Amino acid sequence: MGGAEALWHSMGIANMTWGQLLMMLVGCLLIYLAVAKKFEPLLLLPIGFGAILSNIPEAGIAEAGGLLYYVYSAGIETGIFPLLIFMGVGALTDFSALIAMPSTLFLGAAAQFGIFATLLGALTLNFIPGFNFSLADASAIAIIGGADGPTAIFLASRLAPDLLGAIAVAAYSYMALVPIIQPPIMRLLTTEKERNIVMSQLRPVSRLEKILFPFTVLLLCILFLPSAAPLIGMLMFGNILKEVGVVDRLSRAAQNEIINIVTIFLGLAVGSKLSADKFLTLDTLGILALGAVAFCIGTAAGVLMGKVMCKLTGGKVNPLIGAAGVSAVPMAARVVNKVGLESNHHNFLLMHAMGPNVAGVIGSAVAAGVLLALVGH
Amino acid sequence: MGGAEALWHSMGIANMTWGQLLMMLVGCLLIYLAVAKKFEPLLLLPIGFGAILSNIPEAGIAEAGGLLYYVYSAGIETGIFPLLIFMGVGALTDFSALIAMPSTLFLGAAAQFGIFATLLGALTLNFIPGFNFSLADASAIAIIGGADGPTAIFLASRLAPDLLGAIAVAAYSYMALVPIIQPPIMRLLTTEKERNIVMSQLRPVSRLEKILFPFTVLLLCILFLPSAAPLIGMLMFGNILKEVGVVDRLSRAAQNEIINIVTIFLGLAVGSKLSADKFLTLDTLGILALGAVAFCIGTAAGVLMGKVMCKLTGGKVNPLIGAAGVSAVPMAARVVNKVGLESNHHNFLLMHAMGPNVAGVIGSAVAAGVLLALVGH
Amino acid sequence: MGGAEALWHSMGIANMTWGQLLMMLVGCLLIYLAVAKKFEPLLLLPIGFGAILSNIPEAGIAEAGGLLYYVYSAGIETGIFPLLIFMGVGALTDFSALIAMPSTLFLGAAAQFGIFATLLGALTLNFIPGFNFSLADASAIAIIGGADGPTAIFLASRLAPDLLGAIAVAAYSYMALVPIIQPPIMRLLTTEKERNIVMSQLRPVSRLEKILFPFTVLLLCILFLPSAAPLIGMLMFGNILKEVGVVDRLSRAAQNEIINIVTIFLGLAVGSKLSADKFLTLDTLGILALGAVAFCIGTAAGVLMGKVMCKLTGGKVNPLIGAAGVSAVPMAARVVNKVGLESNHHNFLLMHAMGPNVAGVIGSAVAAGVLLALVGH
Amino acid sequence: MQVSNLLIEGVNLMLLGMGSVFIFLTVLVLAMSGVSYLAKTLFKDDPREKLASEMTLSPSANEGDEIIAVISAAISRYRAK
Amino acid sequence: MQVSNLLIEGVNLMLLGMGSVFIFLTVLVLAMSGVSYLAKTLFKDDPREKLASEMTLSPSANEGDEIIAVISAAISRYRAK
Amino acid sequence: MQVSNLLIEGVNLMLLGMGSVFIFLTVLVLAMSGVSYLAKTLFKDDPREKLASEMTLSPSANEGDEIIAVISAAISRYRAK
Ligand code: NA
Ligand code: NA
Ligand code: NA
Repeated sequence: MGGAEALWHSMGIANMTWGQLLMMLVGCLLIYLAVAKKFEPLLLLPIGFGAILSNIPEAGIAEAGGLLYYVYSAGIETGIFPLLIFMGVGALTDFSALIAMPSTLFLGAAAQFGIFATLLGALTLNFIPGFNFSLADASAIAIIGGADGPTAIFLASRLAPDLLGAIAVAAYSYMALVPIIQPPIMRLLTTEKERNIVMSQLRPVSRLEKILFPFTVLLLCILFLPSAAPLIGMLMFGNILKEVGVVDRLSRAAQNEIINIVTIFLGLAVGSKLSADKFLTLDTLGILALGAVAFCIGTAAGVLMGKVMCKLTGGKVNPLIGAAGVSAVPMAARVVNKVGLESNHHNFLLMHAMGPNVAGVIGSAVAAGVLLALVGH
Repeated sequence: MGGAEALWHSMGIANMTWGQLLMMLVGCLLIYLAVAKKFEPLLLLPIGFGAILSNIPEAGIAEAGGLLYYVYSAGIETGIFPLLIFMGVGALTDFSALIAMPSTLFLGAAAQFGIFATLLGALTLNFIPGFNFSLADASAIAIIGGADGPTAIFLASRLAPDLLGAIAVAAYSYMALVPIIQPPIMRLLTTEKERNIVMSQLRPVSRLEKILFPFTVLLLCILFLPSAAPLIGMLMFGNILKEVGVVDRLSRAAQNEIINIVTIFLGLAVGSKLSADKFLTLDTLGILALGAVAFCIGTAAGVLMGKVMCKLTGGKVNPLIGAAGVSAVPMAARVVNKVGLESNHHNFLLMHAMGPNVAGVIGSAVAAGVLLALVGH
Repeated sequence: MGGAEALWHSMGIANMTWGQLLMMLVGCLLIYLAVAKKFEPLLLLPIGFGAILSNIPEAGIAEAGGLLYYVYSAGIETGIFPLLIFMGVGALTDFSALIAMPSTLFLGAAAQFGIFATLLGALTLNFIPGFNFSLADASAIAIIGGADGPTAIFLASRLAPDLLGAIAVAAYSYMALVPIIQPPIMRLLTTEKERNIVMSQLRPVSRLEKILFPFTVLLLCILFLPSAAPLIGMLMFGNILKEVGVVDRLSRAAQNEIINIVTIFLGLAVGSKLSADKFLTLDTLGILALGAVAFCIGTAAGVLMGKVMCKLTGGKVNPLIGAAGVSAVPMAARVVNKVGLESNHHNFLLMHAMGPNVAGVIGSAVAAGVLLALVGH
Repeated sequence: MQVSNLLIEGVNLMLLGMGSVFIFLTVLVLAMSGVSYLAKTLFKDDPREKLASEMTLSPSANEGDEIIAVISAAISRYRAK
Repeated sequence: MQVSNLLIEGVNLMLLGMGSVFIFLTVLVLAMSGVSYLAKTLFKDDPREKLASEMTLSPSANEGDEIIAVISAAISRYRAK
Repeated sequence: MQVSNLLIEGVNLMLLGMGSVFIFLTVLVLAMSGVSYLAKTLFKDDPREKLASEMTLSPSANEGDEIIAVISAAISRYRAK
């Protein structure tokens, strides 16, 4: 009976490598974090499951002809999925807080220091034998500091596809860890008095301003940084669909059907890059370490810029909101609110933190554009 | 610092051509018309935004490897998007008015004269130096007179892909201008007495008739005009999903998710054809001029046929409803209703105008089929 | 006037073959069954319409460059559509009944005997001149006995693409005929006393068990049958999305948008394989005959295993629920409930039948995995 | 091709085209009348009632909801015992 | 291949197939029982309560709604001052 | 390339990058202030009222609903006669 033998040879237990087993455990860990700890479950759950599926021996789900291979080729390699996510994010985001207080853009700018510090960090790692990051690799890794998943995936798919799995996992994991990483840094760099600052209520924003805002951002992007136009263009397209109020059908499609469907497949496809040979390398350890550093530096840079703005405005700006400049919408803004409430039980900083928070999204897209323009062939 | 120079050379202000700038302004104009004037916003907004995105210098969003390139290749070049829109339109359309009064099909037939008059017009333009429309080009341009966006895009993608941008923009723009173009023609060609005619209430239509209708249309299409079968087939498939009442899940998907998602991408992809070198040509001016003429002739032909039917029925048909035969659902039917109310404040022609209105959709699909059969290689 | 002649030569009545006409009538029959008899309308209606569209002469809708050609290539040839349906089914299925009573898995196992008996039957048909089924063909045909449409389409697309149309039609038709095929067999093989057995209420199942269940199934699939991993993996992924309760957005997308959209296109694409030259063959007759036999044997095997379990448990299991082991969710479970109510008006077996019913889905996916592992290249 | 030749082709196309459209839609008018007549004579019931019954019927197409309803009913009867 | 040889292969496949299906599902029965036992001993709370708490928990997964609620609360408190 | 050279390139990239980000966002701050000023001077109405009117306006974008409403109205007037 050759059949029984053939069946045995097709079994997972007869073919599994240690690497595959380890990666499936990594997948399970991501799912556990997503479900039990609610760490970015919308992304980490599909990524974790994709990691399991793509490491099943003999099944070939992530190899040519398999489901995840098709999804990755069509959605990630082309850059389509992150751009559609950006359209959805634009259609879900209310930029009012930023429009009411444009100066918070400086906080969003400062927090991008995390990106460029990480870039240097990645290059410095090359002194350690075993690391060999090119400028393109280092740029793709650095964008983790932008705390924005789709931007990281888009840039990695362009500059360092081999590192995409590790970069995406690092980006989403640290975004999920924002409530743990940020508060100590925020407390360390601010005084009790600063954290107590109550900010004045934001002015109301007219509908016209809301409609003109995406066009303003897009215009500057066209004039000064076309390499960021795919990302910023789709973000602003989604926001226009939302704000004009005459295409509700399309706005709803961008906010729901499209972003939900794409999120499932984006997650699975990213997970399919968590193969043992690509992920279980020294590079991944370096990327995970750099990612943590990037978030800390970004947070610190945001808070320090907040202190500068506090000084310049004669104490009208609570420096805590600078921490929201790293992006990680809306988690970082909520963390700011929570840390603010610890010092003053009546001080709700959420609305003020939303400004730097969405500014951080624009800031990291701009940083991605600069890196693409200078490093992308 | 070569980087700063490289960055400068990547900037839009250093690379923009006049043509790109102009096309972006055209895109802004389309968006303005969509938002401020509510001219077919579901299509003109994405088309306008697509025009802006695809003319950003150095960004390459509509070039090989860019988002809009992929969307255009997958959705328009293949003809898939217009066919899916037709499925959605079928699932959204109630053919009751037409079933109750089949003779209104003649109005839908007459209004297609706009198509064939435009065909002659396009060929006549060749006498002017600079114009050089082939028979295929002229046919694709002519279909603008059908006042049906998806049909125009489908035919243009088959017969004259280079003109697709201009044709689609002309088709949707004039569809949006129906409330301005039609009323003067309608008033000119009818007497006050004719406009005053009150039509008898439409008979109720049984569910069985509604179910059999799409099959009847499809059968005739199969027998006599298979080249129109993709368009009419998908239109009737959508309508069957709606009418049978046992596949509500699928009907809802066709009416909402699919048509909304496809509309966004269809619009962006059409916009991606508004590149300076393809759009800023003498051809486009010719197409825009011919489109306006086509609508006028189609409207006139419909109204004149309405007058014939009025005579033949001894004054039971209000000739105004002939104007709805151009398609442009449901705008043209509403225009008829409005013009009718001007003459008689209690004369609601909307339901009666819906008959020729949906007949116009079938009529222009039939005309497209004839053109495909005779001109398409 | 060569145009009129060209038009005539393009007409359907001038080109139609008897085969095409017959296949269109088959399409109409499927639609009739779907609409008037409510036989699996969600699938049979699109399949029937796809059959009509793809047999229209000269239209080429299912040939290279046509809509259904693209849909088939992208969705069925790649195996993507059945896998997405499985994801949706997983997100719609509540496995509680199975978790509460794992022993019903044996009923789901026994009913798969229909598959392997059909395999032998298909090979035996080769004794009749004109039949020439390979082992791969026979395996693809056999899976009809699994009473699970997506599994049948997935396996057929892998093992016998030429027979896919006939296999899919047979699978869905017999699934629709379950209320007619099963009851006589169930009554024949059970005594009145057995049919009267009232089963004890199922124990409640904790949320944790529901979350761990899909991982348990997937783990065994990975260890022992990786060739079933695409099917079982996507089924369990969908179920995890549903059960974890932290990704409701994704769960809703899998349960609604994705499965509805895919169902439309899956149906149309399967219908596109109902071309005269592929379908109007002796093979199809053989497949239809074998399919009927497969369902009868599967039902009988399930009921007989039910009787064994009844004996072993001292009369605690009503053998009728064994019939639900063929899959055909949720139709077979409802048939069990109905036949049970005939004997005892207060005996609701629906919940108990849901156990073997969903076990049947897993069982036929396992059988498909075995066939793929042993017969697939 | 010369413009004048093109124009002749165009006129040809116009006549054929408008002719086809009118013939097609005329045949459709006839076919629809025939179908309506058939529908009326074969099924003489009031179409309005038909429509009403359809409304109450159609929700049953949503299998998911139905099965949930059936299961809920089954459970509640169990509990009621 | 001859039909008789094919049939022998078929019988072989049948035995292997049914055997695999039964073995797989038997192992699954055992595994599920083990998992259920584990779940019960490790977490001894009433599963019904668990289910109820899940119902109230799950909506919080909808981040969009949550943030809107938080913002609304924040605004209303501001105004209440 | 040597690591030290890479690092020099990296520092270069950092300066250019942070510079670009700050310049871009500074220009954006200026542009937004200009746009807000324009929006306020050109349209001096209360933005809150604007928001309210938007809420009542936007549903009309849903063409499907509108046409249904119009048709329903037309039918009911017919019947009322
Ligand atoms: Na950022
Ligand atoms: Na028309
Ligand atoms: Na089964």
